[in-house]
Amino acid sequence: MSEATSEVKKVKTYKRSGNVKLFLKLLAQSKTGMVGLFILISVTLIAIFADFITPYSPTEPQLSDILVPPSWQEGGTSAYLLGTDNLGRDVFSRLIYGTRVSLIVGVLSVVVAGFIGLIIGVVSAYFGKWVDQILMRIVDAFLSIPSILFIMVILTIFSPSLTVLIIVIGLTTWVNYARIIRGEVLSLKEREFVKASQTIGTSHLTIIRKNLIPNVMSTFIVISTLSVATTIILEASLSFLGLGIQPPDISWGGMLNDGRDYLATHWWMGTFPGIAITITVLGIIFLGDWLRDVLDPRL
Amino acid sequence: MNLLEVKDLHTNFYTDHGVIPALTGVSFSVKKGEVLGIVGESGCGKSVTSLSILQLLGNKGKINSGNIHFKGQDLTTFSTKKMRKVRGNEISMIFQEPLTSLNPLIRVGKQIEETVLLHKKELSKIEAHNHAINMMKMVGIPQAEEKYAYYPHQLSGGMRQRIMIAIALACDPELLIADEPTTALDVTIQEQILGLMKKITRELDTSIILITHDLGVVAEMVDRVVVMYSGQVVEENEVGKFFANPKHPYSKGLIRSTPSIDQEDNLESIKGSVPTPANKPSGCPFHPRCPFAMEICKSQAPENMYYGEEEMVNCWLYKEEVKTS
Amino acid sequence: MKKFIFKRLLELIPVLFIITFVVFVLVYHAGDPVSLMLPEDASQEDREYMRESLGLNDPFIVQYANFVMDITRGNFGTSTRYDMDALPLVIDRLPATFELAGAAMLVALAISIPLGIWSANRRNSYVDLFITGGSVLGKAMPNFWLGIMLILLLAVNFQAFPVSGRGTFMHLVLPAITLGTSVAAEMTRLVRSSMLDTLGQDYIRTASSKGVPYVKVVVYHAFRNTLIPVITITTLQLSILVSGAIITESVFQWPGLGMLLVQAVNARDMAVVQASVFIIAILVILINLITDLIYFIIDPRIKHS
Amino acid sequence: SGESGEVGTENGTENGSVTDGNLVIAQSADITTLDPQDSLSTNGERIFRNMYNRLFARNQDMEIVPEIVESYENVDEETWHFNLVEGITFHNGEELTAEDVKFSLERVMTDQGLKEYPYFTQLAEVNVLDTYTVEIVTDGPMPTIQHVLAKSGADILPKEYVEEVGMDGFVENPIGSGPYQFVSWDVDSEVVLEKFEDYYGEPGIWDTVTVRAISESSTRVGELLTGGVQLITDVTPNEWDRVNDNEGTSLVQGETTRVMLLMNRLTEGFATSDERVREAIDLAIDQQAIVDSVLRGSGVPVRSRVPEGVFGTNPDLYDTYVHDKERAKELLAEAGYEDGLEITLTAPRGRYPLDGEVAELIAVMLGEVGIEVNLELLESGTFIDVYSENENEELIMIGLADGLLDASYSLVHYTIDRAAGQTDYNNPDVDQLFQDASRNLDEESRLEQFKEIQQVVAEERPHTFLYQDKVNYGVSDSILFEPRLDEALYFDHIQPN
Amino acid sequence: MTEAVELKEKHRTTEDQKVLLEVKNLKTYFPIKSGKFKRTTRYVKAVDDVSLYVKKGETLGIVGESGCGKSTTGNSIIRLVEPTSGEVYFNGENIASVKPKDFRPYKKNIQMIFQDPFSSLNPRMHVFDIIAEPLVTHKLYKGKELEKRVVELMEIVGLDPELLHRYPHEFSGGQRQRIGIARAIALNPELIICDEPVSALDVSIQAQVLNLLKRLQNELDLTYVFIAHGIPAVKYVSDRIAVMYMGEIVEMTTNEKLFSNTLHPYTKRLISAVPSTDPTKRTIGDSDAVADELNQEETSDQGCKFAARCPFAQDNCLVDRPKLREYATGHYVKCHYPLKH
Ligand SMILES: Nc1ncnc2c1ncn2[C@@H]1O[C@H](COP(=O)(O)OP(=O)(O)OP(=O)(O)O)[C@@H](O)[C@H]1O
Ligand SMILES: Nc1ncnc2c1ncn2[C@@H]1O[C@H](COP(=O)(O)OP(=O)(O)OP(=O)(O)O)[C@@H](O)[C@H]1O
Ligand SMILES: [Mg+2]
Ligand SMILES: [Mg+2]
Repeated sequence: MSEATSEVKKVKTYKRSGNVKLFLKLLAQSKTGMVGLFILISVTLIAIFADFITPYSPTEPQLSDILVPPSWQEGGTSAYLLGTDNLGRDVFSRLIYGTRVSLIVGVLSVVVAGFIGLIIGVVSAYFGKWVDQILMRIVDAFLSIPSILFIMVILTIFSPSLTVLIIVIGLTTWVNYARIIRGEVLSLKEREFVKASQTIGTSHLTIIRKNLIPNVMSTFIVISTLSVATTIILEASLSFLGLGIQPPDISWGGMLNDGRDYLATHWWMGTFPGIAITITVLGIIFLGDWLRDVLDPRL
Repeated sequence: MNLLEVKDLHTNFYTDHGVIPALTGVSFSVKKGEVLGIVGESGCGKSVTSLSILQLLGNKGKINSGNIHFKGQDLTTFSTKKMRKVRGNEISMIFQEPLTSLNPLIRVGKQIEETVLLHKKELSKIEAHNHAINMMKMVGIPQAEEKYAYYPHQLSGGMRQRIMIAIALACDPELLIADEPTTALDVTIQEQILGLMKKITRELDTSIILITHDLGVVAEMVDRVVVMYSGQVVEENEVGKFFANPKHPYSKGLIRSTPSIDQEDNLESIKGSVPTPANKPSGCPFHPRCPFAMEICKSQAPENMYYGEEEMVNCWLYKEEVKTS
Repeated sequence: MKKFIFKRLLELIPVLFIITFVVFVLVYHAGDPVSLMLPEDASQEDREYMRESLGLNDPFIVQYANFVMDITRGNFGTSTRYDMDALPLVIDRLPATFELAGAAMLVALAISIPLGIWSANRRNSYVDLFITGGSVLGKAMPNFWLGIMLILLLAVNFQAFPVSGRGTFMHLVLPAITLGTSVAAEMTRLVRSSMLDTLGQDYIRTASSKGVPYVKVVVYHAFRNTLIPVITITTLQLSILVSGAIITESVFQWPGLGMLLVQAVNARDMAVVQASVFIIAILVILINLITDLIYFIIDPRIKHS
Repeated sequence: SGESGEVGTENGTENGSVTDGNLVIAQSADITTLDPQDSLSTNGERIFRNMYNRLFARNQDMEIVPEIVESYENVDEETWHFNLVEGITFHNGEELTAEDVKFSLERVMTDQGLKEYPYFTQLAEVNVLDTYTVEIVTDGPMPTIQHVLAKSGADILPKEYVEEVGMDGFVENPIGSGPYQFVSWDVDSEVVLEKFEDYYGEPGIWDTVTVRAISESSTRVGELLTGGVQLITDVTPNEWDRVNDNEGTSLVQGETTRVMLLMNRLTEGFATSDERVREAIDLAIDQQAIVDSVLRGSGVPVRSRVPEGVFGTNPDLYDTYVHDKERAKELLAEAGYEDGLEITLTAPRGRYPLDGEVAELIAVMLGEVGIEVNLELLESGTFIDVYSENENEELIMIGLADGLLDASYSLVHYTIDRAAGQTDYNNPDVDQLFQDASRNLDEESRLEQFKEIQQVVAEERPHTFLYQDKVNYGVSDSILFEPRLDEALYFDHIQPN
Repeated sequence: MTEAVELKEKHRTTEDQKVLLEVKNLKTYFPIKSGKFKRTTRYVKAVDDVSLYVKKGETLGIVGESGCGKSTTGNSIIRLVEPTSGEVYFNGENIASVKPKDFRPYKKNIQMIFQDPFSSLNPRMHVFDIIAEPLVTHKLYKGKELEKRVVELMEIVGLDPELLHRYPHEFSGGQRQRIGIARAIALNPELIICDEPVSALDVSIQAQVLNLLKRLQNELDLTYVFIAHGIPAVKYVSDRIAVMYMGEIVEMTTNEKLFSNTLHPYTKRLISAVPSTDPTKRTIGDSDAVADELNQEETSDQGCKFAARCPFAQDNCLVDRPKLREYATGHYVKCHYPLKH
């Protein structure tokens, strides 16, 4: 008894810091992680408080102020920090509103995809046998059709509104989760704590809920984070094909696409959304990579 | 003269989570033809010691102070290039996990041959090939010519470990460091591998540092024992004397908690567990677990106390005793 | 080995079946090419006639059954846009796409392997930071953006390369770089982490303990082992490659499958869409199969199991 | 495809002044077929015009002139005799005779699957009178017969050859009698033609002509700027400066028959069934501002669908618009919408130049008079689905062109049958006027009938007209090029400079 | 071959100890599926006709080399893997024939302790949740009582109850194994199968855990099946020992008899390979031991599986497979020519 308690005391002093504190400490150690988190928080705040930040309506054309260059360029005015677009709308204001849509699309479609992928991955690996066979053939099929193809075809059926886009991206990108989660669960299921639960008589559902899902969560979070970045880029690519968010909704991809015909003549229209995408994606990837290091279960 | 002399070795790891002092003053020596055993529990620095000698600590590990004299020369002053000539040639190493220690994509024979070609420049390719096959025969691999072309996964654990030994001995090293060479193996295979090591090194007059946490292996194999605890050497003695009369409370605890076939009475255990380097206790690192701990142990680390030619203990209990002897 | 290939091919059947179904359901609902084929002024009767003659008025099951039957005969239907068989139309485009994808893959490999290895070996140095940062940037940059920029800069301003089209080697350079960059970005990260993983393996330590020079450790001992996971993930990059190709081909007017597909989707030319999706799926699967065969070659552990 | 492969540095610095008898043109989309009778696209027409011959053609001023017709005679109201030019040979050396004409016209008259078919339904019979004389019998008087015979559907195909190789074989390797003959077609990439040495008329001036399809606008401009091509179509306004400022290239603007308009739903239950609302909408929109701002002048405000240059145009309604916000508000109030009105505007995006932007502007303009617009911007394919299924609500924005260059083509939209389900415009007077005009062989009175229809329509507004679109070509200084209203290209009208 | 072995001793020595667990002719084969499209070509006979029994309150040790089927035996008893054939009587009931979904109630009475203290605890669960899991699953306690019971269990295994809400990674290996033990005893099982519970632990900790297990056996009247490959540890805790070789039990008897009166050549080989902790009694390297690992691969389907490695093998050893028989009272051996003493 006494020997054990002394052992215990030591443990106590050793890893006293709670999860949150540890998390912050680890964050402080990683510069890229900090940068990533900072970017993501800023972008999120911008998205939330868009209404308060924007100086102009992002959608209302202003025919008298068409294609005004950014304020520091010749011909620019301080009224339009980043210039105006071909309908005389303030690029800065649009950029800020675009944050909202881009983030929503990025995050929600990842939620949809993640949910489907997680369930299918876990179920497939845990139950194995024919369940696995069937689900994996479906995954194979989906995997062999690049998701952008899928999305292109689906979007010819439904015109790409925000909701449609979220669902469609979600429905076509879940395979990645399913595949990775399945792999993870396959090895997890051989771990002794799962067997321990089985020897106790715990039900499948509880085992999945308590033993499997929490343990794939870190992987899940990491893929999800990185997927948000991919989705933002995907939305931009879809915009290029005319299948992204449609006006009057504003997304960075849409702006970038509107600006692409103006790249040679009015660079600011397309460049700023491009930069916004790049910075955000950069931030998310930094954060994701850092999470990958931190959430590694071996920690 | 001692073949190898390690003096007050300090090795740190510089990780993302801070500096880890893995070795805090390790000293011992190995004589020509001798088998030296290093025992200690997991995490006490046995592997780091051996890797320090070969300077294979990776880019995070660094020897901070201390010397390693090998045949009179200080290895810590060697350039990378010079050190490469020592590795696998004069000092070679066998690792614990024979499966992961062999490159899975290269034929085992080739892996032996590579060492030969590296260090025995005078040999032609064919000679090196033959030498590799001879080595395989020497470590008791039947049909060596055929097995030459096997990949590691095609061999059993014991066979793989034999290949490791063949690699290690291919260039007649003067010192062989075996880091838990049999921990992953079954007893019967362990018996053979240990027997093989004993036989070959006796023939070649190779000195061995045998790292293990199995006191049985120590008792079977070594001439002298070095006990490590938490990054330092706490006791050193000739093997017979060590088992007959262990000095350090940790050594005593180890021996008494090791079950053996001849065991009659109950096992005694050491309370608590090995501290990690990051949270090493003050004073004598063993004091929280020590049944004889005194006040001084908590605050002040004992020095190495020599009470014979090569008999050392690092414990306050023996301060008086050593002085009087 | 033959057995293995056979089994894999057998496995294809259910997968292809699922694909036909999914594709068909999509296409069935994708609406009607007729209105896109006729001018805005066309009357309802004209439209109705067209629809009937294309068999678009049959019930779902009939259409699906016909579809599957036709496919087994290699008939993907007639392109409504070109009034030609869809399959040859698609197959004609393959060489161009292979050329682009192959060149892009070479670009990607040429960038990612050395950089990945270099940064893994200089972990946490500035070199590493720079390369990792660069690869993230490469990933973050939308494909069409890079393409247009390259055209503006290298083709229009410096006139070093032709703007668009396919033909000479010079035509290939910009599209290959555009497409290759996005793939390289991801692959650099993969090579790096795979290399890091490998460098932490016991056998690398063994090699060092034998006195093998560091460069040889990396090149001879680590590289092949690094490749194994990289190959797996490279095949997963295929989808990046395909979606990248769709965009890149459109930007550079590269007459490949991607462009055909974009046009077909825009025109609701569903026979072509079906055929392309199908062919792409089969290609992806075949490439996966080839990957597995590559494993056979480079990983003896599989060969003997 | 080697020509287009020249690297800019060799060729481009001089901006293609060295054309070596090779002309390269880039248009925004590819042709979809080489069968002239199964295509209604301008892109196709640009090729067919040079590969095939027709009985009639339009000159640069859109006047109909005989092409391979030596002389013709209107025997009676329903019968026409055409004497063909002798000695015309197809690209395979066979002679073009009345049999070929009969074969070609009968094909397009009878094969419902052909896209040109609807225009030829009024032809009843084609008879061969002798080797060089054809008789066409129409179903009732047909004032538009020459218009129709000047369409690509009336292109003359070689009967024997087609019968020999079949239509599939023909499409793969088409043969016409025009000044240029087919060399190759890489789908979605380029069509290559070469001079036909045995052309019966003036031989072609270009050795080869390559027509590339480059959908990406900036890429197209890039090719022009670097001398990769000499002529590009569809230059978007934002690129104009690039084209103009570049040494060696310039912008050429041409008219089109396409008029952008809003279709109003007059159907019961929609606010737009009220004439005052429709007028208010028209008054709220400042057509000139749209043209001047977003379009940068690339359009002409109109109040009719029949622009200048098309037979039947009403000059009073051309280059004019109404704009009066105050009056619009009054009208809305009168109609009972003083508290505002909400309507849905469906518009395409990416189908016509700057269509999305224009729609957004219109939404704002309507907003200013108190009409709140739900703007539904749709991708081209989806848009056209909504349009053809008549699924739109109050307003749908669309561009309508005139393939016949005759007002009958456009004005049929205001007949009761045609409008049913779409605008639901129902004016028996207009209907009657149209029916009369379509059997009227007297040009003068027919013109008056058309003008009257347009006047009524401009007032009753089943359509709210926006502007006549212009097309913008980027032209290398190495060639001389004059655009045409029908947007066709006669390669031989493009002269080396 | 599946002929039932009569474990006669059971009938003779039941005066004070009843047989809690009896395994008869247990076989567990794993199909080897080749390729990906899976046709079963061969079987790994992980457990091949094993019979044994455990009496209430005793510890039966199972030793053998790695891969000989020790874990599979344990797993088959507790139905973690489904046995291919054979009977498992627990308290006289054949639990091997119970349908998998009806097996749950028996899980209360048989528990398991696993080898790897790192992987046997769910890293995402609190200690509390881990120990409470069996209690919650079988709906035995709730709320405050549950907490009381968990605290009690922690005290029993020598853990500070203050650590209730810690995660496993915050514990050392020895402590984790204690958590695993607490979980195993939570349901007051009659039988605990310990699958190498100390192999992954440091020497000094091993003794702690072995002593704890011994103490709990006394206090809670537990019965153990103690699986290990380290003979000294098995010898330390077991009352009787079964030696396994390639899926079969080759010898089974009481602790002392196994060492004093070894019958099977394999057992002898195994014992002699254990290094002694006395440096004066060195044996290794003195004899040229047969290259075991070579011959091991060359086992045929016929005859004694150990024959190829056996120094005493006779001709018929290669052909006839021996049966497990009671050579002396309570001393079972599977050998044609047991060693003479
Ligand atoms: N690469 C490294 N980075 C950081 N810390 C390390 C590294 N290698 C070893 N250490 C630390 O050094 C200490 C000593 O480790 P070492 O491997 O020498 O132990 P050991 O005695 O060999 O144990 P085992 O019996 O488990 O092999 C450990 O606590 C470990 O955490
Ligand atoms: N799920 C399984 N599928 C296929 N083969 C298996 C499975 N589990 C075990 N085996 C095989 O059955 C044999 C016996 O395995 P088992 O784990 O019971 O051995 P063990 O005696 O416990 O060994 P160790 O000491 O290594 O734990 C081995 O050859 C093993 O490879
Ligand atoms: Mg070690
Ligand atoms: Mg086991």
